[in-house]
Amino acid sequence: MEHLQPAMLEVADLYCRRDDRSLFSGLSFGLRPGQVLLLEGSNGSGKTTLLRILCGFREADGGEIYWSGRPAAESSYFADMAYVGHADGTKKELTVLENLRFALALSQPGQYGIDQALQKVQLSGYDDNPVQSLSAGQKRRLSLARLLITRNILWILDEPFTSLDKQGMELIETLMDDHAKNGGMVILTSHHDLTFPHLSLQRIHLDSCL
Amino acid sequence: MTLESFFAMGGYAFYVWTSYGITFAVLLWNLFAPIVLRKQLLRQLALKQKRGQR
Amino acid sequence: MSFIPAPLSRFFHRTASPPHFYALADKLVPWLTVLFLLLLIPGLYGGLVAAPADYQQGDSYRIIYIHVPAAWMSLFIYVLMAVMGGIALVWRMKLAEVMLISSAPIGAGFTFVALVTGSLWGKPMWGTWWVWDARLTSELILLFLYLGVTSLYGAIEDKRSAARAVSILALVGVVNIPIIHYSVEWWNTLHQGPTVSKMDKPSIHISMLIPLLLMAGAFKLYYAIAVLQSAKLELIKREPSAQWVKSLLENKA
Amino acid sequence: MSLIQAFFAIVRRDLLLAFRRRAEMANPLFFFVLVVTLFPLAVGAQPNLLQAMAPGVIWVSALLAALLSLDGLFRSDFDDGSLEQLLLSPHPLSVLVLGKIFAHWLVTGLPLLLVAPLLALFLGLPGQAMPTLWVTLILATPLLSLIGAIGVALTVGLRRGGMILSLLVLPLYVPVLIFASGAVDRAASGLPVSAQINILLAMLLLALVLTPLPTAAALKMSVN
Repeated sequence: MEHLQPAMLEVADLYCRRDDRSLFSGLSFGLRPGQVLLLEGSNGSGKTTLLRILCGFREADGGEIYWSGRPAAESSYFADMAYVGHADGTKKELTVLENLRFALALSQPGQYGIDQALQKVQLSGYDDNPVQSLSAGQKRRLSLARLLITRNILWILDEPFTSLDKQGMELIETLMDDHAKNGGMVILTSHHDLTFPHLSLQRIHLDSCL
Repeated sequence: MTLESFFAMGGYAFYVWTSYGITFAVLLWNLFAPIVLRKQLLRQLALKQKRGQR
Repeated sequence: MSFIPAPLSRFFHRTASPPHFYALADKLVPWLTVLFLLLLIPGLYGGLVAAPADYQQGDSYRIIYIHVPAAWMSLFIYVLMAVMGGIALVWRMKLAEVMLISSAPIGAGFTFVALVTGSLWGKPMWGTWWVWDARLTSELILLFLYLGVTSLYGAIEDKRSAARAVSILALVGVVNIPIIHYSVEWWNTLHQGPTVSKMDKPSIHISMLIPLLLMAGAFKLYYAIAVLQSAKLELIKREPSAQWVKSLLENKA
Repeated sequence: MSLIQAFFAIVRRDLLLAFRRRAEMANPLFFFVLVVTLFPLAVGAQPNLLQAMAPGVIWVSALLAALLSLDGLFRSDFDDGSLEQLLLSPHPLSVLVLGKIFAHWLVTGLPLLLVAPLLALFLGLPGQAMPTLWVTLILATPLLSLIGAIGVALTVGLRRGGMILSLLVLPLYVPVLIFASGAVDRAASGLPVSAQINILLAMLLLALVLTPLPTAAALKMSVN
């Protein structure tokens, strides 16, 4: 049944080079609702670059990205995706609550309210703490809470497991699991292997895409 | 008009000839610097290619 | 690109491809050089020998034949750079980026020449090397605009981003140039009184005008030659391991 | 949420941030006062001389203070990833950028408005020029922020962008400097200044419409 669904995100023949060196070329893949895509590859293989292309920060040197059948730029793609990168994207002088409210003001409200989201990332009770008083792991979880309170379908996560302990990693896997079950999609890079028991996990190894 | 009076420029020789001299120096530099640099670059690339073939 | 007919757009893309453009530049340069010399030699002769001395300024006015064309070129090249910047931003045409960044040092060179010759002309006229005259001041600010372009391009490591940055800057600069020009002119009349400087309105005789126009044409052709040389270098620098560069090397060997 | 709400959310957040970092925010103001103080020390304290130089001194100092404060406009957003999130917002970036510039002006431009008349008094600027000084400051300090934003957006990704920033921005500040200090100068000698004020107003309106676009484009380039 699952295979009859058309791919919502389609990447066709993507090509990217940096400093006269080809990072990857002929990269094509599709992603259906409910799928999780793990990008693998050695350092410098272009994982982060690919994510930044998918976010629209960087232009590819060739190829197209389609979102529900239309070129990304002409579709609702950028309204439907959310990104958590190396930097948390939170203001350290502001409190947890102020940060989330601001994120909400820039976007559309999503599935969960702020309180619910904080509960899900196990930060309830930290509402009024300034972000600079949080630990690195807590900051990471806060930036993921942003994904829960805003409306989005595709999550793009760059190394979401850095500075997290085992519990934190499990928590994020659960969040991704829930998101996928609700028809969402995730693209992530990670050095850690994932232990999803029941998800259709795709893998792409970028070193083989030259 | 004698050649001498041509170079004297009615007493303004210094200003006129310095102007023309500087102008042509700048224009020649802007013209030939890229040509020289390109020749150098091509030589380097050729060397690199040879080394790569071995 | 949709409002440009397909054959025309194909033609542009073909001409704009690096190997094609490189070959085209090689073909054009000899012709341009001949044309350049055809304008330069009579221009210089007319300006330095044939034209009579000015009744007020004597022979010192002969600096006009490089000062004024250089000042024209400094503006012309900046406007051209902004046009290239617009093309580069809208149509993502890499050749426009290359032409833009290749033009900057040449334009800066002309601006520098206009400043130095202006100062050398001013010394016998005003008795000092520098006067805050409207044209010289505008020219000085224009030099800063050029230096901004080249140093911004040099500072950004990723050359694609650098080209984009420089395109934006050139467009912002070109919008500002008339504003700067008029503000400086207004400032000049405010602080100096309405002393019409000799540089602004040379009462020009036809025998003086013809060499001026010839020199202006010669400078334009010089720019075309120099920018093509510079663009050839830039094209190789951008993609040194491209196939067309490799075949270029093989042809030479 | 609507665009207007997003705009004000940005203004509110940046004002809150400025309030939490208030020690840092006062620096450009001290710089402004300091530079103005240096002039009498350097050129001598003859009242005539200072009075003649007052419009220029105040405006050059305001320009330098604005330049100094510019770096803070996008720097922290760039460093902590907030800028990437702004770019991903479904709202047009140029409007969000305008919100940031507005907040920045409230924090750095408005204080100049309060301090400048005091300094003008120290330099012996005639009282009849005070209203003009105020009006030019109100019109021209936002202009400095708007124009400067383009320069910061172009250089925010550079590790040592400060020198290049001044090279990019100062030539563009020339018309503002000329008309603003020119107006104050004329007012000090009792001449009408409406032409200069109108030009400054026109430039401000033009800049409000035109500068957010290149700023947004430059930010996209910098985040790349």
